[in-house]
Amino acid sequence: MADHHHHQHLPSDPALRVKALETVLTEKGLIDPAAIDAAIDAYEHKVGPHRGARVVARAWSDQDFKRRLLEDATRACDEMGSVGAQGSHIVAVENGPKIHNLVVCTLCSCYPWPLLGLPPAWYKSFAYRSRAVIEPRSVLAEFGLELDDDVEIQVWDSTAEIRYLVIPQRPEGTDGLEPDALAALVTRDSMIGTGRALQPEAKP
Amino acid sequence: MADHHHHQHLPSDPALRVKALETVLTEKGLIDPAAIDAAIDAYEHKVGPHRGARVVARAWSDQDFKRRLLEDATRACDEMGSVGAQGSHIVAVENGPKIHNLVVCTLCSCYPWPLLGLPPAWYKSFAYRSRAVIEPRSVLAEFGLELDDDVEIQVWDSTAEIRYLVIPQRPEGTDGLEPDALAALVTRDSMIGTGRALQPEAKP
Amino acid sequence: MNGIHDMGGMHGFGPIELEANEPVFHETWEGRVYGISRAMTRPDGFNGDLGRYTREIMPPDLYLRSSYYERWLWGFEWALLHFGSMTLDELKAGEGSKAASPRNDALTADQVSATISHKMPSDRAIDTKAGYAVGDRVRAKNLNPSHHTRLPRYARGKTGTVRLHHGAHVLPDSHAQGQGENPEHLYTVAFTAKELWGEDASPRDLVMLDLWESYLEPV
Amino acid sequence: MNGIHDMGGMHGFGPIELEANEPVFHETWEGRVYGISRAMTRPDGFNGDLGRYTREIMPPDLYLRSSYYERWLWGFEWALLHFGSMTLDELKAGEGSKAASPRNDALTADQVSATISHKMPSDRAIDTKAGYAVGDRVRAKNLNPSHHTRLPRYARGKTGTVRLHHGAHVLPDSHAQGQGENPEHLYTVAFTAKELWGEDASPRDLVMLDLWESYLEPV
Repeated sequence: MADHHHHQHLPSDPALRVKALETVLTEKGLIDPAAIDAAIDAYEHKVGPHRGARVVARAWSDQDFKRRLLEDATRACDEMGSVGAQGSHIVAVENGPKIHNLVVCTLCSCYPWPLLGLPPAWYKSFAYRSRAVIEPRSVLAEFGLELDDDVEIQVWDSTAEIRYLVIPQRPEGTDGLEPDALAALVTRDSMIGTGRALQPEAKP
Repeated sequence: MADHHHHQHLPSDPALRVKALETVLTEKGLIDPAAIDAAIDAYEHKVGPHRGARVVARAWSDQDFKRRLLEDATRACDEMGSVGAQGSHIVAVENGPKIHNLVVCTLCSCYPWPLLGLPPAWYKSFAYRSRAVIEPRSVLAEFGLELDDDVEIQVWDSTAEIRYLVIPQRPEGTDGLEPDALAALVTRDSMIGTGRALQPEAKP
Repeated sequence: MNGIHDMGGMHGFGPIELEANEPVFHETWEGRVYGISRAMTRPDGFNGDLGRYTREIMPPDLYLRSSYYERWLWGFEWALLHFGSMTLDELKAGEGSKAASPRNDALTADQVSATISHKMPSDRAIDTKAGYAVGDRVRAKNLNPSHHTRLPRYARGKTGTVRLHHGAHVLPDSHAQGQGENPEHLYTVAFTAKELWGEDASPRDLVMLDLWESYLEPV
Repeated sequence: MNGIHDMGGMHGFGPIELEANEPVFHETWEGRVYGISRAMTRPDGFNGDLGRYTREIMPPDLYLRSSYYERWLWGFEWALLHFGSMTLDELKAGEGSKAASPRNDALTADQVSATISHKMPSDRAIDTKAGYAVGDRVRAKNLNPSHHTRLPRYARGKTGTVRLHHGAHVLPDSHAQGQGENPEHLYTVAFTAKELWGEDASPRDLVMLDLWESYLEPV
């Protein structure tokens, strides 16, 4: 049994603590260190916001896919292999000229891993968790996003296993761009709602 | 101007911090260290729960004083010289067989200094401040006070400059005791509501 | 402000630790902090409501790992720096700038006992009539100011009954912001535990809070 | 529980600190914590809802001064000690007891990528009909349990409109306590900012929360 103060018997340096934990688990056959390496590698190099960006770019390019995405994002993302751990139920919400969606998890830091990878530090920060629901406009202003008063903000507090993906507005001047070129404009923050999609570079 | 992180430029040891503060204030003529000594002495040796106990003992012994105390405790305590800093407005609340009063300050640690002196550490603790209003019965149980279900608990959260004094129930077997002997039965905790008055020692 | 200090109703702080024969001050420096609070010449603009606010704006993690008198110390440091009674460089050096000529009006030791019995009433005579009477049903408004307030989160939106009327008192929300005393009628309002904490709460228990007129609305 | 983790609507945590070109893990040990969470053989009784709860029961001051992966580490330590996967003596020594024969069924490196795309749906088929339909007005109950819940304090007692119905999902309150999945219908409920934060809030903004049937009552 554990009380709530086991840490008082352990080093304060988390690196030492993790090392001890990994060693104990390894010796008991409860973990294979090579599997830890593989999990780190996967989230450092394979699973990231490019997956969500592909979904958004396809929605921008393919009206039928967009309709399916808004109707049942879990199934639509599954088509693209972007469903899985911490993202088994997905809802996509679409920004427009007068509506802006913003995703937060006030109680912990729920985040659509299969679409965006692991969350950035600011998403997990106490400042973001506490403020996004009570003062979303001042939060967005800190990200450089000043919204007009007539824009409605919809904040999604992820209190269950539903994970939210924001479909940002498609930038002007992107007609005819291929999905890969479009995906390059879709930033991580634009899919959380703390940013907009990038403008395409002006052509010479 | 001060930001909210001035402490990062100062020692973490509060003893060193206070020493620096006192020295700066003294050199600027904003404080006289002998006055600090005098204030410490006053609250260590002069102002304490014996003052509130005298008020309670008199209320137990003198029905007319008790009536005045319940009607206007500020004036009644003033008669006994027990009004002043952090106790300029006083309300007395009386315990009975079916009613139990408990005083807390959830937002800081307001306390009737002129009647009880400075508060004990538990009164200022996060545990007491957080729990007294939501689970007073389990709080009282930790003080050894198990109340019957049919006793109504009235918790007073001191959110303004009104300070609350609990008049505990007078113990059985104290008929004829002089006020000084009665006052010796009135504990600090009994005037906060986390205890009862003491029983007089059994006579041989 | 919806700060860490507003902890009424929180879980997770563990049991209440009792100490037998507790001293008034556990450490010498604690007494010095308390004595400073009683004896120092307060800068213009400082008042007791602002003093509470200075402790509320501590970084929340620092608030939770600081003791009571550490929080007081932090608040005094903040206020004295904020109002220019001293500079951070002076505090870091632990000595006042030699250039300034010291004041000579600090409280003296023989004046201290008078301050202990010195009343500082917060009630004020105002012309506005009280909006509520004892026995009235009232609702605490759902206010979420970012500044100092004495309406705890756990009572907001809840309905209770006026138990006492204390006349008009200085409004902390205004006073702590340096916007004047703006006295308002002050009431003790009784809320049932069920109203505050839901159906699982004790059917008999009450919680009383002292709430100003502008915190309340009629039901 | 009304814990320190329930911080929606709090003031005092300062500005949001942004970091350009942020790495996935800032320290090597953070990656190890994350990898352990993905690769370890979980003890019977452990589930994701309990995992969240283990971080909520951290002492509040420790919670606030710990980083995200420090809180994860603390929670895993707590759970593995609680369920007897290891002892505190083993953890202190940094080595498993020699007596026990190790298991040989831990996840291997080549199995990791399958876990990343492995769906773990929390929806369940139940016989109970949904109590609410999209468009219904509902009130979040004023619940204050001392155990795990996903109904934040800021929404309790507030009235909103059902926006989405997700079918029935595992109830975290029950699951985290080891009392079974007890699936209930799950709804996204839209609350106006004015309802949540009072008259000074933006007239246009909404906050949506995912709330289970037993968190709600009809209006």
